[in-house]
Amino acid sequence: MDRKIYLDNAATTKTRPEVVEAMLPYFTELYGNPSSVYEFATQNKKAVDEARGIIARALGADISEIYFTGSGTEADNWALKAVADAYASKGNHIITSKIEHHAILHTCEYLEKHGVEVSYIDVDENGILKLDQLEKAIRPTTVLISVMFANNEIGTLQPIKEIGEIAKKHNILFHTDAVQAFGQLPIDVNELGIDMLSASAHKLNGPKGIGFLYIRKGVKIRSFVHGGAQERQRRAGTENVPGIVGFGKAVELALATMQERAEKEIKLRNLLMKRILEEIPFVRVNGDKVRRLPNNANFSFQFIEGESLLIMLDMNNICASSGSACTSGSLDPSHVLLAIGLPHEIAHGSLRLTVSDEITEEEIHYTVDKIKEIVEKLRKMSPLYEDFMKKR
Amino acid sequence: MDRKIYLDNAATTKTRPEVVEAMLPYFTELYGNPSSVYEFATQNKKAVDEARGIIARALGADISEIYFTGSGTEADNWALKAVADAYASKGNHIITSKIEHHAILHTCEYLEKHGVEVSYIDVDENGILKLDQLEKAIRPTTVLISVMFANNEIGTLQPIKEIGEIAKKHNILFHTDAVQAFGQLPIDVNELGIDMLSASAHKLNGPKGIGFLYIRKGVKIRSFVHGGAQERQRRAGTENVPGIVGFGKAVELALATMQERAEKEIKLRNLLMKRILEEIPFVRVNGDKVRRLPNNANFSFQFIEGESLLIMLDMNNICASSGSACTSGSLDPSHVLLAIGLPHEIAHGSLRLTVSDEITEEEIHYTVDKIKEIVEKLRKMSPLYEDFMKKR
Amino acid sequence: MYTEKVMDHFTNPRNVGEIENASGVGTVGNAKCGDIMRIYLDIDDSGVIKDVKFKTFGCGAAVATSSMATELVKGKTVNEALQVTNKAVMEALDGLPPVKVHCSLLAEEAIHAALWDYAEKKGIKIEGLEKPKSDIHEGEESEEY
Amino acid sequence: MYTEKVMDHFTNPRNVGEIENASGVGTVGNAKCGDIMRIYLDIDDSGVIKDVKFKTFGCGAAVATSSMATELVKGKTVNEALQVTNKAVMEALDGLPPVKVHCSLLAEEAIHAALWDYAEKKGIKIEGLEKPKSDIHEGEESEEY
Ligand SMILES: Cc1ncc(COP(=O)(O)O)c(C=O)c1O
Ligand SMILES: Cc1ncc(COP(=O)(O)O)c(C=O)c1O
Repeated sequence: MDRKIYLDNAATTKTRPEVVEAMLPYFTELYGNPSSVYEFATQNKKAVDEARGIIARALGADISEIYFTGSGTEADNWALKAVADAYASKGNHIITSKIEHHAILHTCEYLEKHGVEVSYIDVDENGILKLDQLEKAIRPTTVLISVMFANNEIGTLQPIKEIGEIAKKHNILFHTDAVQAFGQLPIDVNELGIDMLSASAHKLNGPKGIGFLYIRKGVKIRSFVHGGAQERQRRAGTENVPGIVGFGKAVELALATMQERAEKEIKLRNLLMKRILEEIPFVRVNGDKVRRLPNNANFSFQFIEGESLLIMLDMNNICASSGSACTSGSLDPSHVLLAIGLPHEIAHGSLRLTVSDEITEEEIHYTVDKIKEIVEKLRKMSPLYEDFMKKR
Repeated sequence: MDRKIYLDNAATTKTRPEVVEAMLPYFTELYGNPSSVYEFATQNKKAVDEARGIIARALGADISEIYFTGSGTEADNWALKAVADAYASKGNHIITSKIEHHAILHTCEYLEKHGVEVSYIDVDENGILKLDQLEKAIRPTTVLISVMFANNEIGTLQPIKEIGEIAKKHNILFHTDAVQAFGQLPIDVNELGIDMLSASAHKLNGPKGIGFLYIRKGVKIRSFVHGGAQERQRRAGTENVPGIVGFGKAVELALATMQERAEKEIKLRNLLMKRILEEIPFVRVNGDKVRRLPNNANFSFQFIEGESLLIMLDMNNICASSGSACTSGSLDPSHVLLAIGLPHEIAHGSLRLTVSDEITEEEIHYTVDKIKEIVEKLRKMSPLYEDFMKKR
Repeated sequence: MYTEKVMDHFTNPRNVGEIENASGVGTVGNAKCGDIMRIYLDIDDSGVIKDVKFKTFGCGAAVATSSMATELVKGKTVNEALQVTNKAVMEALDGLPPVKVHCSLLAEEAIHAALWDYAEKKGIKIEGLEKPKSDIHEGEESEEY
Repeated sequence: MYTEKVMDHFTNPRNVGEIENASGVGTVGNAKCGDIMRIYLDIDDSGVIKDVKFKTFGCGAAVATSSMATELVKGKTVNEALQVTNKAVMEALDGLPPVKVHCSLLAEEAIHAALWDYAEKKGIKIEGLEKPKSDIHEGEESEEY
């Protein structure tokens, strides 16, 4: 294959050419600062509000409930830190899951150092939150439940509606990190009882460096970035106009193509899973079989280590990702894979492939062929495989 | 004039076409996530580090001392909050000036609510920090001095080197908000004794939505945005690769043209000031005559209100800005104009014109002609002018 | 930011000027806050506002509301003029941005202040008119630079 | 991320395999941490390493350092092999990223573990060789899925 096969769409996506097209005028022509009085800049203000409107409608939210940030991570930080601060008089307890993104987990760690108590709820072997454990963890001091919409590694979708109902029943705010789900699945914040929601443009073929936080009207909030009066005085800093416009365009396109894309991606993903499970021994699929993101496949290949696999795939022009510790320089493999009960050595051999609608069946076949070859090669090199085969 | 005359380059600038050109490949071609293992993404990592290198060299800093943020405001927030936290065991006192940008002042207010004490040092009638007052304000518990490099409204440059020396003498960290100065003036962090410095790309013909914080090696720091391991684990969130690349390119161009641009801008600015002072009565220039940004002119026209002036200029295709309260919806005019001793009614009539090297002399002449007309028209409408003339 | 009507009244304000020996003059607002409006009324013996002029120091909305307010009271009787509320001024301008609503209040107050001055000069009492609060006196200082 | 040399030794690792009835076998590392290296040595009566093979579970750097370490000790005497440090392995590979330095340490340890096994089997003592710490035993379980 000459062409690069990009199977890491959970890490980031290609910015669609139409999105770039939409952004371009706001660099060199309509470059004014939206806070300015003159007509030249009010055009930008309008463009920003148009993008805000597209996003609000995508969620069933009001336009005044969308606040742009510099990333999904910033939105996550803001949501947790603001609620901890604004509701401190009610309580100091937050509930989250064990498989959140680091944007949530490390923010929780930070909050724990500052007097907040955090309960980390377990997931089952498919990565689904244990709702009974969640409900038991609720205390009179609980101010927030934050559970991700879809997991970034294993693609598992959480029972968001049920969590929303539990939160509502106990009069607790509910935040969801929807960075992986927004634009891939329909989301209605009212139907699902979501009070706050984080998203990031570059995960849905929008530009990097722009995210948003949805904050339901009536939720008490604190600013995270202090300064000018932008974003209804909630998030200071000159608006990233091209980024916001690009985000709006990306959402518009994502909504228009959602169904069709999902169908195509599920087909490709299922082909991938079927062939790998049938043709490679000692492999397991991680994550829920049904309740998962359309584009996500996650495997553990026993006896081999993920980074080696990635590098060899890379040499064959295939871009993928792994929950291996080696890629991050830490010694522990992904907390998500450990949370679903994988032993360390299995977790180390995991591979995430996330397709897009630009991938062809032919590329999937090529990829599986290569994975087969590489897994075989690495197992031949593996002392764990040697031991295992000798013992049989 | 058919052409728009953009005289608000302190608010934001046009992204240079070369900058957009440099960014473009990172949207649709080299879109990988720099944290990934594969070759495709390591190209982006390299591009990010190249930009970081350009910026580091521009400041005489080390490449490992530059941390990208989502804006100048975020850099300001981060610097102040991180130092307050990391040095809490040393003390809880911060010194700043009365004429900082809101990104600093509102962050200080936030910190004050959280147990930090802040001294706000006065400036003289030209907007220059009172160094004796600064030195007297130092306490054993002072952990940080934060004074802006150049003021965004009146353009006054601060005695940064002297402040750096005072900070060093007392073993206090020195942060400077250089959002207005970086790219306009040569800055060497070692020569000037700067420990931390904030900047924002869109003020120097780079894109919006990207800034950086320089943090001298050895300064204890805390993360502000928690999550992934980006930016040496200091500032989480997928890197805004196109933004960073654009910032690098903008800095490269700004450095290469600095002298030439400054000369051209000073000439235009001085022409503007000369004609206005000579041809319009009851006007004053705000800010220091010599120690000011090359492109900044700031006037107060007595008896008239700034927003009216702005709108009428806008109708003549001239983009400008004002320290008028009306533009922000608050009742008080700019804290900067009040800090240099202007009475409210004079402050309300202020006008900031910030030129760029794309402005022509002809456009300056046209602008002055229009200002003359408009000021006359507004004064004819003004009860304050009526009273003043009757009393003469 | 502003409606077309506001922009029209700002750029071509009606009734700018002074009236010598006016029947009533009212000045409201405060230079500190950035808005001062002065209304001159010429009222005939039958209590009809024959002419009205204004001067305003303030933002676009302040000028436009002054202009519209003068248009709305011109030719009206004193009692009719008293019914011209800030809401009426805003509606006639097709609305104002929320942060500018105070300008329309100021316009209403300026009319009232001028009517109060008229009543005082005539030694009459106008039903429903209260002494304006925010009236500033002509002598208020503004420093020169 | 990796130098050309590392990539070469990762993609074309030298001396992969097993030696039946090896003079010494050493296995170090830990599946939990994601790195296991096993070295087989064939040592002749004069104490020269005639052949060496390895198997490695681990990242690219782990494979490359194993491969390079086997190359560096092949043909050497036991005492010479003992002098092959992790630094020598890294240098021979033109360097490793900082987070991967532990792989080169593991390679050094694996050689030492195999030499220790050889010494034990022969009932001799090798000057300067200490019992390897992180040796794991062959029987360690790895669950199947
Ligand atoms: C679930 C989830 N949350 C948060 C983030 C952070 O998003 P960003 O890197 O855009 O800040 C990511 C992606 O990196 C993610 O997958
Ligand atoms: C002096 C100064 N500091 C900080 C900022 C904030 O920069 P940004 O809006 O890019 O966050 C600005 C400009 O708005 C500024 O002029």
